[in-house]
Amino acid sequence: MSSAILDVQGVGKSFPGVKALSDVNMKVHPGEVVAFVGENGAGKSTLLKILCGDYTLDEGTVYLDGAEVSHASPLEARDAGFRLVRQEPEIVPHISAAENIFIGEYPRLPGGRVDHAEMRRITTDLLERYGFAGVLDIDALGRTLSPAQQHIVEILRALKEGVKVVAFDEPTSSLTTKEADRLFALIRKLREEGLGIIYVSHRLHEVMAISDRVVVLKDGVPTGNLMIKDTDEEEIVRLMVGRELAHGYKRDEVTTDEVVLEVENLRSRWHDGISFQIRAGEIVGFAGLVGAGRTELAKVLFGEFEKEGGTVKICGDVKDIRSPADAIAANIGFAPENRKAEGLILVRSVIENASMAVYSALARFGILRTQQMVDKVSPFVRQLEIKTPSMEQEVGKLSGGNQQKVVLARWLAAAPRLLILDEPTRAVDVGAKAEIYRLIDDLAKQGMAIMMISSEMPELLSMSDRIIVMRDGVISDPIEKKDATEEAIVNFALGTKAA
Amino acid sequence: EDKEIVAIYKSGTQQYFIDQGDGFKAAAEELGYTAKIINVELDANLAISAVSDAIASGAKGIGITAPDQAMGPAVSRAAAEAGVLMVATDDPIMQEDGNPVPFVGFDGKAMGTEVGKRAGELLVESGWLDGAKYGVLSVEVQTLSVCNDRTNAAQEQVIAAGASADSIVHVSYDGTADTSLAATGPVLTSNPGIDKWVVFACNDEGVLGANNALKNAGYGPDDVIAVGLGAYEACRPWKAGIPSGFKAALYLSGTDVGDAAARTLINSIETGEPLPLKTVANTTIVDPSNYADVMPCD
Amino acid sequence: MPTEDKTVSITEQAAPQMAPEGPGLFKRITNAVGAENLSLVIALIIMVALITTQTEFFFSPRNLMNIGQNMAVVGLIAVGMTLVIVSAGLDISVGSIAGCASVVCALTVTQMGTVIGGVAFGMGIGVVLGLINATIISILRVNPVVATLATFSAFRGVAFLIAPGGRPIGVLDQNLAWLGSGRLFQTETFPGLPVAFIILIIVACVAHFVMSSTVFGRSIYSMGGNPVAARLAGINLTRMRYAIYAISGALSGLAGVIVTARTSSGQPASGTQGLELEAITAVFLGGALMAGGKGTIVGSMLAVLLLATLSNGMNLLGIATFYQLVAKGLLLVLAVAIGQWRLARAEKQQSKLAAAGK
Amino acid sequence: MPTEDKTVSITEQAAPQMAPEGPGLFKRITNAVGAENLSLVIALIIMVALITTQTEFFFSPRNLMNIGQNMAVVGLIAVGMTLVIVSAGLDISVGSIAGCASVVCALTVTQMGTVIGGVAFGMGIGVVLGLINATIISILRVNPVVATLATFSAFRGVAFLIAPGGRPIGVLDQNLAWLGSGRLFQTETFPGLPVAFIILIIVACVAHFVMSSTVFGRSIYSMGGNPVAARLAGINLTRMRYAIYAISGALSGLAGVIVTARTSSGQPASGTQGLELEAITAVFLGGALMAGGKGTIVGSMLAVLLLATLSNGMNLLGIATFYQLVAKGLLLVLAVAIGQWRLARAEKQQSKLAAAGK
Ligand SMILES: Nc1ncnc2c1ncn2[C@@H]1O[C@H](COP(=O)(O)OP(=O)(O)OP(=O)(O)O)[C@@H](O)[C@H]1O
Ligand SMILES: Nc1ncnc2c1ncn2[C@@H]1O[C@H](COP(=O)(O)OP(=O)(O)OP(=O)(O)O)[C@@H](O)[C@H]1O
Ligand SMILES: O[C@@H]1[C@@H](O)[C@H](O)OC[C@H]1O
Ligand SMILES: [Mg+2]
Ligand SMILES: [Mg+2]
Repeated sequence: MSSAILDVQGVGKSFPGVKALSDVNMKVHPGEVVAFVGENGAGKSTLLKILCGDYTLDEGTVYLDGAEVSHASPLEARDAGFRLVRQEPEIVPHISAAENIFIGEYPRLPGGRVDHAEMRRITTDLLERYGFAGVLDIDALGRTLSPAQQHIVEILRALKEGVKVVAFDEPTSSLTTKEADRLFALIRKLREEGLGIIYVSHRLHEVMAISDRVVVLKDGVPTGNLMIKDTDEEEIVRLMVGRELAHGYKRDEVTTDEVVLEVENLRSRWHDGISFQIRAGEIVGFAGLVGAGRTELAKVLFGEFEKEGGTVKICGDVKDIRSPADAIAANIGFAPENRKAEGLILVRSVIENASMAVYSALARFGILRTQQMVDKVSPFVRQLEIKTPSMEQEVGKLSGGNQQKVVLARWLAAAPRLLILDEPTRAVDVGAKAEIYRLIDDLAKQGMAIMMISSEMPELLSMSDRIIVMRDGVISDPIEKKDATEEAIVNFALGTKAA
Repeated sequence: EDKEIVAIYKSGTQQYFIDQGDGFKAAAEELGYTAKIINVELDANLAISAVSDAIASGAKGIGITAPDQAMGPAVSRAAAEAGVLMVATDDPIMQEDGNPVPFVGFDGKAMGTEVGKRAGELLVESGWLDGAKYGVLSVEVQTLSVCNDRTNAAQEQVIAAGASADSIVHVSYDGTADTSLAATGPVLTSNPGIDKWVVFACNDEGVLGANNALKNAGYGPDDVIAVGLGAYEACRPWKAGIPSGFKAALYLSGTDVGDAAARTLINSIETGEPLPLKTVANTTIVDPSNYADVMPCD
Repeated sequence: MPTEDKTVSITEQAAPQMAPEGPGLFKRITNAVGAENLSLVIALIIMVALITTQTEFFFSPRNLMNIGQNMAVVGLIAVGMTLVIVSAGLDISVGSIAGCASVVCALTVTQMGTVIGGVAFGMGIGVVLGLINATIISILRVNPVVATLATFSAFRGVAFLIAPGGRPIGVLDQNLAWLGSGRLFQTETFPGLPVAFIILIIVACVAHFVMSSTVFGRSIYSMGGNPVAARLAGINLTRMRYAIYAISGALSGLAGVIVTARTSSGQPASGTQGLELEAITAVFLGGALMAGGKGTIVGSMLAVLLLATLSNGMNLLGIATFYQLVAKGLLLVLAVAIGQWRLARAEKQQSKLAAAGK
Repeated sequence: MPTEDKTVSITEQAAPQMAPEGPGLFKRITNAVGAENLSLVIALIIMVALITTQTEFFFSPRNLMNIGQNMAVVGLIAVGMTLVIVSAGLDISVGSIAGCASVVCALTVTQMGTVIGGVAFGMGIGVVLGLINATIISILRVNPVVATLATFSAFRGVAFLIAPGGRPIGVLDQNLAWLGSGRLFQTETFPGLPVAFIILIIVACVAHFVMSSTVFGRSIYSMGGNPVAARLAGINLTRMRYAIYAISGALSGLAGVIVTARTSSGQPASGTQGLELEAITAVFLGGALMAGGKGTIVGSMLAVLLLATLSNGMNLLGIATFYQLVAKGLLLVLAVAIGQWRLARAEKQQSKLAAAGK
């Protein structure tokens, strides 16, 4: 088996109604970064979960450093040296960040005691060594960590003693460009240290930049295993999707004079006098670094967070929005960035999750019919290509990207006047991304006003009519499409130059 | 302030014990004492806590109906160590050395015996022993020893009066009318050949529930000889002049027992004389003709 | 286009879940009951089979009607508890609410002579106490377990304080008694349907409809599954909570009224103690999740039926209390274990099918 | 760089919690008790103040020792329940386990004459029954509420079946009695520390150490807070569950032994009257979360103290049962509401600080 540190042979895995993987073969060598790409639901996370002992495979064999680990438990997989940085960090809420990093393998003192000193020491070391110093307070409770901090915890968990292969499952989906850069530096460092690395992402430019080899999956079947230097994005997309995709997205400009959202001097715990407008048919992109306060702005507008001053007008009328229910009544929709915590009811079905926001609209005297629900949302489920065995499937059992699409389907079905999208294409595959852009564009054409928070520069640049950059709770003047460049945005975001 | 006595009841939310507490308090106040009532809801562990709380609050005497009789040594020792007088009410208990704790009330066996005797008499009078298909429903809280004492004694008496041992059918309930009703229904179903029923239980609630089940199953008041224990439920249809299965009941005056317990304790506290070993309160078998003279009914 | 192919895998039919095997009748039963509840039906069948080998009386109409009658009190409370638990709450105060309602009903009937008033005030006090629970949970932000453990104690005290001298109140009104032990459609051979059972059936049907087909019901599932997501989808959690606890209170109140009617007395405690554990048992046995978001009225009612049948059967057979306690424990474990085992088997089969290429 | 600054802002410390205000002594007390438990201390102080205005007996050493003694049974069970609830489980069978242990201990002492044997077998049966709970939950995959509701019933039946004739068993052994009502360090003026209380203190200290400082204890927080994370980190949830329920069983068994010792009789029904609810109340009142992952031994013990003090105070004052029930309810709501109010205030202050530029 040559020098491969990880060798996957003929692996297959099925779930009720889905064949998630069949006959997958792949190898990872020491010091090699292997990218793993495929559409939402292609089976990427499933393979990684098999490798880390979370799921058991139905067929095939896995070798790690020459030893068979096909049926390893999570503990055995970890001890054998396979570590997974999950797509959704799993954080224990009421213990410290340091303890979170060490669960399951606390350093011990005699008498079964946890060696807190040692734990802090190692954690501090790891933070230093991998360039996260100062970013994470190691004594903070798990539940208080921001998404980015949670991700760091998840990464450090993987990088402790004994690691041979690390897999990153969409690590950049909740990071901004700057943090992503830091992560790439980290991955290069790990490569130099001779680890085997698996890198799963929908961002093909990242794949091109960071990896040595790419394995493409389509519907659970490998459709390509190529050296990066011998291929390009077009080929990878073709292997993933089975057809060519247009590069980027071109919108027609729509300009109307009807102002849908008018924010004047809005103040809150996070914001210091923000004013802007969004007109019907217009898409306004919101750029900024993590922590700039964009999500908070969305939540203040949506009534989830308290507004401390200023006025919000919808279609010219001043609205006093104190709760999400008020916001929905005022014809606003909001698709949050954190689907698992804020978007979805994981134990309920696709159909319920997708139709939640239109219940009242569908009901007559408070009575709902399942068929009406299906009729209302299934067009969106179809257009978004949500991959699910049935509308009755529990949303928690869908792949990450498909879960994201369910949240979008809900708000597409609700068709509000103002739609706030927070990172709408996070974790979504390239094909579906294009579809989502087309849908958003359609909605805008029909007269919806769209506020789009995004950390993906190409998305902002191609989709927005105007871009507003946020920094520390204040905003830049809107940048018109024709003037919008990556440089202008970054400059304001970093505070290096006024926009 | 020093003049205080305490009563501890195993089931202080039951009507009978509410009465007893009222009697206890009234007598104490009349004699210049204050009285406190503690309810332990059938919890032996709480009963011990209650005894120590009573002692700590400066009580000079304690009356107790213990949740179970086996805990006598524990409660009597606690009182003796603190030099506090103690009487057992309703259910007799023993000290460590095997001697009884001074007692006020009536014991379960005696109650059951009286109930069973009257049921036996009524059974003989009814003529059911001469060829009628009859059964005897013994409604029991099988998890409570003081209850079993009563129903066992009642069974003996009914058999002594001539009922066959086979005719006795056991029904288990938890002391409330509702579970007695639910449990009696299926028992009646599985004894379809029986036309007439004699009923007794640990308390009036048990008899009431069984009576309702009999009514639901189509038995008329004449097909039932039910003898209550406590009489507080039995007297209601009598007062209203409505025919029911209740033909008689043993009236226990809780008020009298409470009164006697308080007087006995206070007498010994004041005079220093030892407590009388046994102060037996009156019980009377009542029926529609005489209950009004003997007891209140509301 | 390959894209189109994929979308075909989405079943347009949202309706009943498939049973993994079996056609015709079996499948139709499964659909009606819901595949998840099948294990309760299986446990019920096993138990009834065991009982009938020992006694011929089980299937007598009178006995069956008896079971129905005895289900009413716990059943009504379990309906309300289903709403509460699905919403990720808990209501431990239900028995105490029933006690208050029993007393209020008895007082109304004896003092004012109106049975309708008795029922209305009994349910009314239930609503009021339910709203108090919701207030403590929503406004004072006390978690539902502690809040209703607190009112479990406090409401019990209130029941005794309302009842003059804390004593049970005798009610001999015939019309009230009819609610508890009356029968409808009685004939020579048929013992009649118990009124209390009919009340339960009507309440359960309405509740089933509400839970499965109304905005209110679906919102209960949403808020139970993920309160944050539900709020962001426009559901007013506070208002929902008020409604849910008020309904639970009203049904507990109705149960208390039926206790009064059955026992012909207003009982501050007796007959309503331990109802909370019975009802909670039924709801979880019926398939609800501790974390909320799952559970059905059908499941809860099947569980109540199962428990009532067990107790009836053991009383028919004259089994002593001690063994009854053990048997009840075994039945609970068995019923849930069957369900788990079926679920695991079904998932395995479906995965196999998927692996074999659908 | 803006990003860096902000991330430090809203953090909450895991280690010794900070009180938002106050220096010196106050802060030191706060740290020792934990800020979250401060509301219990406040409630306790208010309550004691109220009681002492009404009676001079409260602060008598004898009465204080009484409270300690009365805490032992519920306290021991609450220690085990804390582990169970933090691990996101529940154990409703604790009272029934205590009943079995009480009977087994009484039988051992009366038949074999060995007190040590009685304690050992009492705790041993507790361990066995706890392992049965864990097996039902882990192997048969029944949820903890249903599983322990089932064994709540079954174990109670077993207790009655073990006891000859289902009756309480008298035990007159002096050495056993010493465990329940003996005192240590008794002097002329000091009534002595109750042995049962000392046992509770030792058990609670050990448990506190285990929960806060050992791998086992910290893993309980992980499995309760996020079972997926814990499992994937290689924590064997099944083995943990066996250990946790066995400990809860052993402590319930020890509580049963103390019941036997205190009451001089083996009590099959000990705890019928709701030891489980009492212990669960204490744990939640002590700050545990229904969902698991949170809760401390210190909090639970403070809550047990609060409840024992309330009951003692009301008995001292001769408050009637009915009012006691209401008062208990009010106290529970009050204690938790104070905590919530403090928390809300602290969060507001902290975020104001954060907003004011860190
Ligand atoms: N626990 C589960 N139960 C049932 N089906 C599952 C489960 N986990 C995954 N699946 C299904 O298996 C398929 C592969 O999912 P997987 O999560 O591996 O996709 P993915 O390639 O990681 O997609 P994404 O890019 O959206 O994260 C999907 O159809 C998904 O719905
Ligand atoms: N739960 C939390 N606990 C503590 N701090 C938080 C929490 N959530 C957010 N923050 C902090 O609040 C600030 C705003 O965060 P947020 O990430 O929402 O900003 P944003 O502009 O929406 O960025 P993005 O959407 O790109 O992540 C940051 O400093 C973040 O660390
Ligand atoms: O305990 C009993 C009670 O049940 C009965 O009603 O009255 C007498 C008491 O001794
Ligand atoms: Mg994935
Ligand atoms: Mg954000």
